Amino acid sequence: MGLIHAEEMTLNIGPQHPSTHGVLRLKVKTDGEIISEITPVIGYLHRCFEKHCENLSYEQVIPFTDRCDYIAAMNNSFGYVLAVEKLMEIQVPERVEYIRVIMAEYNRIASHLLALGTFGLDVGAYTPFLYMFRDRERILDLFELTCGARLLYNYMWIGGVSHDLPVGFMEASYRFLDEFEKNITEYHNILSYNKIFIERSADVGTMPKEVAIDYGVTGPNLRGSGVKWDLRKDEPYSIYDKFIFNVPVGKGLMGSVGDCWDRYWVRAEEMKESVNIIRQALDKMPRKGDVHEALPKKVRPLKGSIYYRTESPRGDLGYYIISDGSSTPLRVKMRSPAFTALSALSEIATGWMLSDVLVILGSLDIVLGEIDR
Amino acid sequence: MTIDNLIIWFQSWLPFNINIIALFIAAVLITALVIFAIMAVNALVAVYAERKISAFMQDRIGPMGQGPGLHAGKWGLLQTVADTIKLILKEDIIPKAADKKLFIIAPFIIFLGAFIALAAMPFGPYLIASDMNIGIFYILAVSSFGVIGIILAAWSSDNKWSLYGGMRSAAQIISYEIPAALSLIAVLLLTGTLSMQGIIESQAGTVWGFLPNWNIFNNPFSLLAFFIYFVAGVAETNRTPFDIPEAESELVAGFHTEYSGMRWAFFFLSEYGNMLVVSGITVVAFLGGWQSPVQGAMEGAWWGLFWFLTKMTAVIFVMIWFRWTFPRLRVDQLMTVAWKILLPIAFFNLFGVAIWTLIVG
Amino acid sequence: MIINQKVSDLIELNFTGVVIVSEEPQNEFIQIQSEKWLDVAKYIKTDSELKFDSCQCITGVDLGEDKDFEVRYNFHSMKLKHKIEIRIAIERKKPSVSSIEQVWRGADWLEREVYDMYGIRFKGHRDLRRMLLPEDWKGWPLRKDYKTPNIYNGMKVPKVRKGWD
Amino acid sequence: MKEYFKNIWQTVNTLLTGLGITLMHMFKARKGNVTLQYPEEKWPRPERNIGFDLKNYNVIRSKLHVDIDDCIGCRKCERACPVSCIKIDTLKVPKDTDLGLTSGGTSKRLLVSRFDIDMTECMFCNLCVYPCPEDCIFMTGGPNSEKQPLDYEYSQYDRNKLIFKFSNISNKDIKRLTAPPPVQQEILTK
Repeated sequence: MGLIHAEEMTLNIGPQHPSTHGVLRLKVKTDGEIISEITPVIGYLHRCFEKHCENLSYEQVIPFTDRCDYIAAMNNSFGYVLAVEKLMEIQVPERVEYIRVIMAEYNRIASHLLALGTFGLDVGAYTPFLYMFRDRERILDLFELTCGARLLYNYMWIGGVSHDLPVGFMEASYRFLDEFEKNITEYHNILSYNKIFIERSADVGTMPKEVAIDYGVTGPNLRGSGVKWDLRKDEPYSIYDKFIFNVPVGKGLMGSVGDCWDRYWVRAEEMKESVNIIRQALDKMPRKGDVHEALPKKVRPLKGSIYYRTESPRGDLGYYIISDGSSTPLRVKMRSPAFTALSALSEIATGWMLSDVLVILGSLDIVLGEIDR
Repeated sequence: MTIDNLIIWFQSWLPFNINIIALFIAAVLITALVIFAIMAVNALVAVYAERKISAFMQDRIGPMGQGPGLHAGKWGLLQTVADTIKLILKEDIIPKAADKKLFIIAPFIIFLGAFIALAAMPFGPYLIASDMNIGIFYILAVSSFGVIGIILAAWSSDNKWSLYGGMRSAAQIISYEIPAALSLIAVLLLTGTLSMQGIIESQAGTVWGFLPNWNIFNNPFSLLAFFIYFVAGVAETNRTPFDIPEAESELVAGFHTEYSGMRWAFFFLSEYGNMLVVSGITVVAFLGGWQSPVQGAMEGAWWGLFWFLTKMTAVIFVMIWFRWTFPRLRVDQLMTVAWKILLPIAFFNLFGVAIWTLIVG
Repeated sequence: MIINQKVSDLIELNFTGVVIVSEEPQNEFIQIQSEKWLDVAKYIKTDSELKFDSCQCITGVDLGEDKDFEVRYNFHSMKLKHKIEIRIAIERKKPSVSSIEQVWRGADWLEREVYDMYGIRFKGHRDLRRMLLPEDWKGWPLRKDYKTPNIYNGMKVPKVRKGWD
Repeated sequence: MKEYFKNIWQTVNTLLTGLGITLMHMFKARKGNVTLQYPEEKWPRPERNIGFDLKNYNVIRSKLHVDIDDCIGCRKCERACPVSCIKIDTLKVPKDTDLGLTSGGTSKRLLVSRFDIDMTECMFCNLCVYPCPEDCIFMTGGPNSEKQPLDYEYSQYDRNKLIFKFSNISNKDIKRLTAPPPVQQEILTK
């Protein structure tokens, strides 16, 4: 005769697991299905980005920034390039600015499509994932037409872009945008407003405003919590001040403000805004211009340092660049938005069930390449 | 053709006398073989259908090929065959820490649940292995046998994910038996018999002159019962939206995480076997079994088989359709659906059917 | 930048002698002493005129083998929508600075990362472990005097590819 | 109670909407799918809306190719490579030796005795292509289709087979060209 001995079980989710979105390991203490403690362990994809940058020239860093967040490579190199340009005080031609914005917004859509699709996959909906991948494929086709690569572009250059827009890009763009706007409605019908999906994501993993700010969470995750903060609007970089667009924030339509459904919904709405921006940019863009006009002969910024933030699909992407006046940076630090988002996971996911933890993780939209760098 | 008929038929043409026990064993074996063949063919076809249907629903084209050889035949028709060959040739891995005996027998127990349930399944007016007078009761009893196998598999794998899968599965299947059984009881009230053939035969004729007198059309309560049974049945087969025991995004593969090769194939076979059983019961209890939808036309033994299979296919298609449309429920929501929604409605429904039979029938 | 001057003045008002005036024009950052950092941090988070409620980035910097380390903090205020950079020099021999992990929860991982790369100890951090590198890693990779080890855990570290000299 | 039934109604309604969408997609299955039946059908397929016409592309990141006849051995590509997957060795030749002209009309001054590209290391950043003064290193396909057809199928069983050696000068030629008496043979190193 003895008492039933019950204790918490330690469970390792990952590093190889279908829904950790990469090689993330979650050390989890569970009591049955309930998670009582959760410790993310990262570093499995650490590729020494910052160490590499010490030995590379400024231009050579660009392909490495692409590889940090491989889902939104355009946005990543966009941020880096803008930071170096600010450091060197280069003024790029207007056409280049428009092209960059178009590319960055396209990549934002592509990234959000992947985020929403895999979020659906975490919840168990397989079909929307493939619909979204189909549309993402079309965007990647456009990128490939422009710079020859589908995922890691090395398209943004310091002072310009590598190639001008190719023939047929505009027509293909308009065609895609028209199709895509219809498809967003379909995604909403099949996934967003599906009762099972709402049950799974609404009121789950609520991240209150204060917690989100305290953890430095940014981007759609922060906006999902109801904070209207978007660098494109509040601190316009490049030419974002020339466009009219809204910043969707989570309103708690299906549950409470800041739950998984809100974060999902903010991303879905942001895609619409991105379509809006791309349309405006395509219309307003100067038709002619040399994209290589402002390329500096030698990239050798003056001594100094800069912290430059841009709005990547995952949030405020900051680059801290210190130049010692040579052609290689002294220090490049990347402030990755997914890193801070993941640090908030243990706060918001404790106490939920095992299935919920993976849903919450999916709603944070992390990319391990960016977290580990 | 029941086993008894088979024995009599043997006796009628065999020139010499054989011990009745030997004949009985031979008849049982033949029937078993036929049922196994049905299950295997069903798995073969259903897997192919699942692949293709899911592909079309997802704007893909599914398995394709341009000819024999390395490709999977025209339209990928040979895909499942190739899969089967792959599964047979695959290395059979038993984890070191696994409880070997249980690990080995678990897939067969699960398989057995679906397999012996088919013994009382009336595929046609005369095609039934054993038309016992408690047919539906028997099927309900043995088809829940499989959960023991799932728990065994989960426990013996010595894997935390498997254990989660097993525990969830046990809770799920046991919960969903109740609304399923309750909605079937509603049917039994209407038909007044437990025999499978009896249930089908009672559904002959028409209602309102044009609709066949299937239970689903018989009265509003039995229509509701149909939905309850169907939802509960889908849950019993562990398919999306109720696939939490194997939830691939949460539990990797749930109770069969550690299985590979032929043993894993048995899990697969029994999943599709379970689909067959559930769709079979649905067809028998609600959709008139082998009855033709048009009164007085296209009846007979072979037409009966045809109608039964067609209805079954339709039901299985809906299950596949569900799977590729819906997200998955969480484990507590699953319980909520069973205990707080389906169960009260099923009780209410049972009451309604009882009143209906009193007044109308 | 007006906000820098304002923050600088406010800090100087409350903590005399904390702000280090360097020859560089302080229009982008505020250099402060490491001793009272925790108090200053609490102050700039809670003060009604500053309200830096979000810790955006913590960067460790090694300016050279003979110079001090620096830790650079980038703060941002979601309420008042302004930002600031604060720099703290840390002596190289015994690098340590107060942790602000309990002031801004987001600083937790950011500080761990700096510790991981530079070996700067954050006093008062509740969970100061390696973040990106394995627990048993030796050395602080982003220091300028870091040498790539020849052997790691008994495995030889390949330097140059065969035939690629 | 009202909430309870509203919930059930909502569930049924939204689930049916979802079912409708998948069913519609099933019946127009062929439309808009992006599946490429790979060995039979190769990328790009402009007529099926998969990819575009090859000549429309600015560049295709497929496989690096070097027109070694045009190479003057300036090593700009080697320096530009962030992962140093290009390796070039050059030899000095006596002043009067004629190595010929490139297609651009530049006279070659150095003998390129080794031009290796390790495609296992290459990260397809295209940075080596721009500095080349003779446009002799480029990605195959796309606008370069005339010079070199598109090639993205170069998988190998052995890693070393993915090191492409472009220099076509034999040892005998090296001896002949660099030998003439008075000049000391010297291998340039970086």
